[in-house]
Amino acid sequence: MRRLPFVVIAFALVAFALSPVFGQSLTAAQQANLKASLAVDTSVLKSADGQQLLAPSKDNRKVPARPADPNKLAETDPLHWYDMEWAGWNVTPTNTPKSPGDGAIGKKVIMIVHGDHPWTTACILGAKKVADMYKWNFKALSPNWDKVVQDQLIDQAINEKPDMILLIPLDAKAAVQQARKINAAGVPLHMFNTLPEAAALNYSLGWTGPDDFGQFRLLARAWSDELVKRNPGAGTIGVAYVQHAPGGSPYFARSFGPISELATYNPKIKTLVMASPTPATFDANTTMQLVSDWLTKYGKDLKGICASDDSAQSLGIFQALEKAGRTDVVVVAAGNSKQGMDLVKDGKLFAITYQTAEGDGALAAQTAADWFNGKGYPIRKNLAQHIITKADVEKFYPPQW
Amino acid sequence: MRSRGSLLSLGDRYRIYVLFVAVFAFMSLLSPKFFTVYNFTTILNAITMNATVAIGFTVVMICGQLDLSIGTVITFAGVLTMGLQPYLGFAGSIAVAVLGGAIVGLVNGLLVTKTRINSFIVTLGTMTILQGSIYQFSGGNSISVTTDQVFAISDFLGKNLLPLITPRVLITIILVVAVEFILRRTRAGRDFYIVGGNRSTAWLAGINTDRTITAAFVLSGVTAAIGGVVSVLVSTAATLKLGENSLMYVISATIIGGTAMSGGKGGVLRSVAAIMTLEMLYTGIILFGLGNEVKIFFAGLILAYVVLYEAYAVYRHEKTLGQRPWLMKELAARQAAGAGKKR
Amino acid sequence: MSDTSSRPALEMKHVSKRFPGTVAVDDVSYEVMAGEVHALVGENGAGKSTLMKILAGSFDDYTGEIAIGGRTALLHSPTLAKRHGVGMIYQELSLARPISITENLLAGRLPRRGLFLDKARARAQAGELLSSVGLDLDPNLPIEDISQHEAQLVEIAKVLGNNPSILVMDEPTSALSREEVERLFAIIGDLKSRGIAIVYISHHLPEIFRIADRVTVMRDGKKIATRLIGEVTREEIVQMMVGRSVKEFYQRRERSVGDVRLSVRKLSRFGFFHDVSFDAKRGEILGICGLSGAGRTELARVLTGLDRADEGTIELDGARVQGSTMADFLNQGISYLTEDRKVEGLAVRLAVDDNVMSAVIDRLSSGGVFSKARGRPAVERLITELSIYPPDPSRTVGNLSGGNQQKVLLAKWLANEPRVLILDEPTRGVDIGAKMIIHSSIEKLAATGCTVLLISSDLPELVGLSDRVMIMRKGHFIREMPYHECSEESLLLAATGEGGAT
Amino acid sequence: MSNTMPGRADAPAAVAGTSTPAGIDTRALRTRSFSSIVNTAGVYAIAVLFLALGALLQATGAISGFLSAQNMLNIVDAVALVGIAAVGMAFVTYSGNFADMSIPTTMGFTGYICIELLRYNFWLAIAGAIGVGLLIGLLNGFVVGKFKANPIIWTLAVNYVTMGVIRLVWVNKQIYPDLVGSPPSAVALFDAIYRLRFFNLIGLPLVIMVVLVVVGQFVLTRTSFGVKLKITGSSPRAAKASGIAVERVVMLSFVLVAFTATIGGLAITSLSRVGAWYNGAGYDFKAVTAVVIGGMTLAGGRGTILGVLGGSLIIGILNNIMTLLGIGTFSQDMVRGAIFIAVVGINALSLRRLGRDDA
Repeated sequence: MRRLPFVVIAFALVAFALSPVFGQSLTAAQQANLKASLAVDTSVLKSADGQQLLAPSKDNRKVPARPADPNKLAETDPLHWYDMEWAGWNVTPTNTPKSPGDGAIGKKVIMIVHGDHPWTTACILGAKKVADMYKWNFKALSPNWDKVVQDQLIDQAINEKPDMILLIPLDAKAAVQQARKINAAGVPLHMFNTLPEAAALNYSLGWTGPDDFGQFRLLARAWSDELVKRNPGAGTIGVAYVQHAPGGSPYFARSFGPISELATYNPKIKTLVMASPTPATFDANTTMQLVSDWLTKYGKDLKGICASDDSAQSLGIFQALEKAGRTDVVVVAAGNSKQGMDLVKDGKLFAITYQTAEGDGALAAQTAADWFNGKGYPIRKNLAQHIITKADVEKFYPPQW
Repeated sequence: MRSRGSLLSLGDRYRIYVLFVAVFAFMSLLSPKFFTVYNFTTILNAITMNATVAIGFTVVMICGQLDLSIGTVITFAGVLTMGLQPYLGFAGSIAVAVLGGAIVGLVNGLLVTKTRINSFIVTLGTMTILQGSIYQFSGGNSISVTTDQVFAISDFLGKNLLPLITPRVLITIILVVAVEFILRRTRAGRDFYIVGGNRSTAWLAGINTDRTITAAFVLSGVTAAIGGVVSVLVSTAATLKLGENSLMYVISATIIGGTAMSGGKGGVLRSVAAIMTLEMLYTGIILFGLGNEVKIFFAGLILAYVVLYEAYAVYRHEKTLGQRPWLMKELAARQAAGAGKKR
Repeated sequence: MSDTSSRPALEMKHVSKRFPGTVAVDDVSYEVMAGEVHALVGENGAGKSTLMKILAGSFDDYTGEIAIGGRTALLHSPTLAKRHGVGMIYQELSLARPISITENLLAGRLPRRGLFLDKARARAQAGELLSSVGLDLDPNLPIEDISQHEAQLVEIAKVLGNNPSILVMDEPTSALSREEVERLFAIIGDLKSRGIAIVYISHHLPEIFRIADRVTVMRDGKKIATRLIGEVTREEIVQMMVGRSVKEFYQRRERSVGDVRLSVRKLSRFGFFHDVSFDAKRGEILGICGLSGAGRTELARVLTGLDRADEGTIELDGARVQGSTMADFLNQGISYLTEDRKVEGLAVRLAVDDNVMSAVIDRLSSGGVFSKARGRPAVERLITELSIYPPDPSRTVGNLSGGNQQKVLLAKWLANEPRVLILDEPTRGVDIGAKMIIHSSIEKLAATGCTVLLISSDLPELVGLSDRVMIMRKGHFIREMPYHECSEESLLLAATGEGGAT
Repeated sequence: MSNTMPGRADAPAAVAGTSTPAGIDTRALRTRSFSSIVNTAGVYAIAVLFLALGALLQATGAISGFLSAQNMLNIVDAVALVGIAAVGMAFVTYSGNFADMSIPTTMGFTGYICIELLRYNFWLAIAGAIGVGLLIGLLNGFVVGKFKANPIIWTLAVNYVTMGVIRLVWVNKQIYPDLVGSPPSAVALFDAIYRLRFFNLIGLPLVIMVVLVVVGQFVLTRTSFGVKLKITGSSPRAAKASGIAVERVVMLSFVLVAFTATIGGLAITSLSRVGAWYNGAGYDFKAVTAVVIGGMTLAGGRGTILGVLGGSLIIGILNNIMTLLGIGTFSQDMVRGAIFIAVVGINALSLRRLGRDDA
């Protein structure tokens, strides 16, 4: 029995020598960190509008199979927009970095947004709330809507060797190469808010953000129901779309989303016209001019308007409607700015989508944290879809930005 | 023999380079992350587009003209490159894109020289037309090509041949050096200055002023196009706002570089030095963790300072223009005497 | 007549040039010998300048034949003209200010080695040219860094650089000081001896008698006559130019000089002129004589508030002039006719009446509201008084002839009903007809008791008009001369500092 | 080349008072008044041309409702904001200083100021905003007027700086009139700046524009300032040597543009119910376009405010027709640009034919 200690020591030595062979093993410190990290409860966080900050989508729609060539299909066919709407659900990540699984606390995370805007300020704030819970070394960079600068910021971020880059790609297609670059540099990447091309998600851990198409399909249904209610027995119901600035997925999601939805949901609704106000897309005066001209052209046939922005655009729309003395037109828009919610409250805007800016940033940060904590990684997670109407608009005050 | 050459006037003539060194030194001292090969590779890569665009734009300004269409030409060329690639292959689509830039320049040049409408107005018009064409052509969505070939090209353009030098940087350097050389060392090059300095002098000297100005606009179109082409090849996608910020940026840089809007003065190298200076400043600001508002603010201040400085120099010059040296001596003597008389 | 071979270097046969509604040059034929200085005279609008522009290749649609060195030449572009050895020195400077002297001198023909410029050679060539006109400047200086007189000489050097066989000079002395004129004449003499044919356009008859061999007179686009200079008098030339005889040019009026109106004491603008003191009386025409650079114009600019004085006082009718801006001086009745008509004198893109009223806008306004009607009578009166042609107040000044532009400029200052009128080169580059009118109206004005300060480098003009002449040299007042002592010679001596007190 | 034709026609008449000599430069026969009439009338001729086009299209059934009173009202309503900014811009162009590129941030900045001050008192807020706007104008006017700095570049720089200031001061936030603790009455008034409509028909911005145009036209043509501005614009040095305080005149023109920009800024801020730094973006070029189409030449000293109004109307009518035709927004840009160049070209040519080549 005197040999026993030696045997024990020998076993211990062997075990220690072999330990690397069995999976990853964490130092005590890392263990502790992981424990502490898992203990962090971010569900208590609220955004400025009093909503639960972290509100991932509950919806579990089945992801349809990708048609051979979506572009061959008609624009009114939902599947025509497959690569924009369902991007990322069925990609096979390549060369994905493995999660350290040593806990999210104290990580270094760099967030690169698309540009300066009050929305962005709020979005960064949301991410910051989560980052602070995990005591991250966190900083946000903004290229001020300039793609060339965004590339430069990405280079600089890579150079700082962070544990994760959170990126809002300025452009869905340019995102592919940006993702490749970050991935090649071996830096974990998570993209959010703007849905990139499917290919980009090959090089990203995943994507979180608003389900623009989904939201507008919901909005479309609510809108359609209201239109039918207000125009009983009408043969066709003419509607118009004020589009987003060209060159981004919202430009399509917020017009063709509803169009392709209504094509099946309520074929009676007929698209009269769609246009993006030029030269200034989000100038109320320009929008007013556009809509005034539409009212001249289509008169009473124009029953509904769907706007891609619930502030300047919507205000312009209602200015035009008031001048024409039209109160029968059902207007819906993408939200949720203060002006938009005010319009809903005044019973002018019928409905807007709930687009939490803080939640957007926060969900991205939280997803990253989960990955640090070694949890499984969802390729894609949407923000909760919700349509705000007069019924519940009060709940969303004060606005986030 | 009377000649210029006081240290001060020299410092004034090469102001931009002085500024360049100053900013460089300042940033290097204050931010450790700044003075690194990696950081400068990043900066160089970042400025290639605007630097390339600035080449032609500067020549136009040397001719005393203005080209507001460059921003849209960048995007236009980019969209053509990616949009036509499936049909023409890159060789073809790039050729078309650059040619497109040249044609826009040609149209600008002809309108300016033949109808004698101020170039500010002409190019404002072509700018609007191009903006529409871009959206029309692209259907409102950015265009990308996602073949392995394009990724290969992109990676190559971004790969370091030497420290600091990537192919895309090299392209810009070659263009800058070539044009700067033409401007300084060839008759055609000097003609731009003479035309910009005084159109009728040039005309009387038998220089074809209209052709010279048109050539400048064509060059501007071409370099803007090249800038756009390279940029989209690097990012493998042609975005519709690519050139949006370039116009004001390049104008400011060119002025800060010391190219006079009145024409006859300046150089490509100066403009690029100015871009480099601004970019170093911007990077520094970001490294300090400050936002774009600070960038914009300082860009404005520098521009304002330069414009005011130039204007004030002329103002002073005119005030003392034609003073008689002997009288100034006499005055000094008298005042000395006056001082002596004081009791 | 020069002694070099007398083969014609230039022959013009039945040359005509028409503008819409105009025959500017009407069937003109004449020839210029090699080594000859051939003067071309005629009033503004007589067609001289057009004729010369044809020679310089400014038009591709003239009719008739031009032979150079015996061979017919088509001069349809400046390049062609230059290739045929025609050199043109323009009245207005044609230099590019921001670029270097070298490049101005060698514009369009900068020396090359292979494809590229040969800077060393360019610099050397430029240096030679500069010294050929007696300038000692760094050829790399930009034009904007040298004086206007230097620029004028650079202009000449530039043309000589093309070593022309025919040299055209259009009022080359108008912007030159006397010493520079002398230098120019020396150069001309040298060119003669090198067998270059020189066409010399000038209103300044004395110059012509000094250097020309022959003179051709033009009127209304037609050639009147060509004479040997030895066989013609000033009066004859003037007669041919205006188409009728002129008698004694300046006849002495009887003067009624009142008491002091303008009194200047120890006036200085540092670096421009120092310690200037003088009195000018009502109804007096006080001539101010000096070489260019003597500070005459600078003095005038201070006397009218355009520039500030550093020291000294200006009194008008015994009271200090109130205020410091030119507007203040204007309102107290001080008018200043600037020497530079096109740049500082008139807004050439505007109409006659706009220009005439431009100095009295405030007076024609009440409560900030401007009334054109109130100014119109004065404008029409002045148009008739100065017989401005065409007598149309709404005519764009830029489309008037030089003579009439100058009259409009005078009208502008008369409109101010000045107590003191300061004239700076009132008849520079103006034809004799206009000159006479301007002179007579100056005298009329003086007769009404207005004080006139007359700055002029046209000595006969000074001698002819002034009651007294103040002589300035190097920024100081040297002395004054009563008119009976004044002669072109005496003034010149005093001004150049030979003879006379200091 | 500046090929000045030989003035023909003076000496003989001058000397002997004889009859008209051989030939006269025909260009000189056209009188100024005629030209400026052609110039301004030309603008309206084009405007009428477009109206006729619209009418024609309606007749052929290609578009409907073009000639309705409502539609005409829509057109003028739509150009009201640009028109307001353009009136001020016109003075700068007229003064020979091309354009004021600091209009956008002037509009944005004054919007912020107004909202910030709203909590004290509506009228104070308006006054404050205008005050700040005028300060920007004074700065621009001083630098450009006294030191003759290149106006485009200088105002561009000021535009940057102001943008920086706005975003630094309000830390990249936009502010809402009713969230700065201002009394509802003030908010209501502020809301009404753009929305107030007389007889429920004519909007306040439209009224403001018309007033500004009328006053502007009067100032430009009938006041001593206007006349001085004209001379300054066509020849600054001659103006100076005529005792005109050029610096002050130029400065005033920049103050005027700042003033109208402020008015425009308040209107647009009221319309979009938010103080944001991007309010007013693009109004620099919009205004220039209106001014230039309105027949003002960048050479200065030529054109009228009425012309500028015409320019704004042309733009409005054009947009209206294109939308009624259902032309896509993308093609609209192309047409707009082409028409712009064409109109300016025609204007330039007509001026040239009248012997007023300012090229």
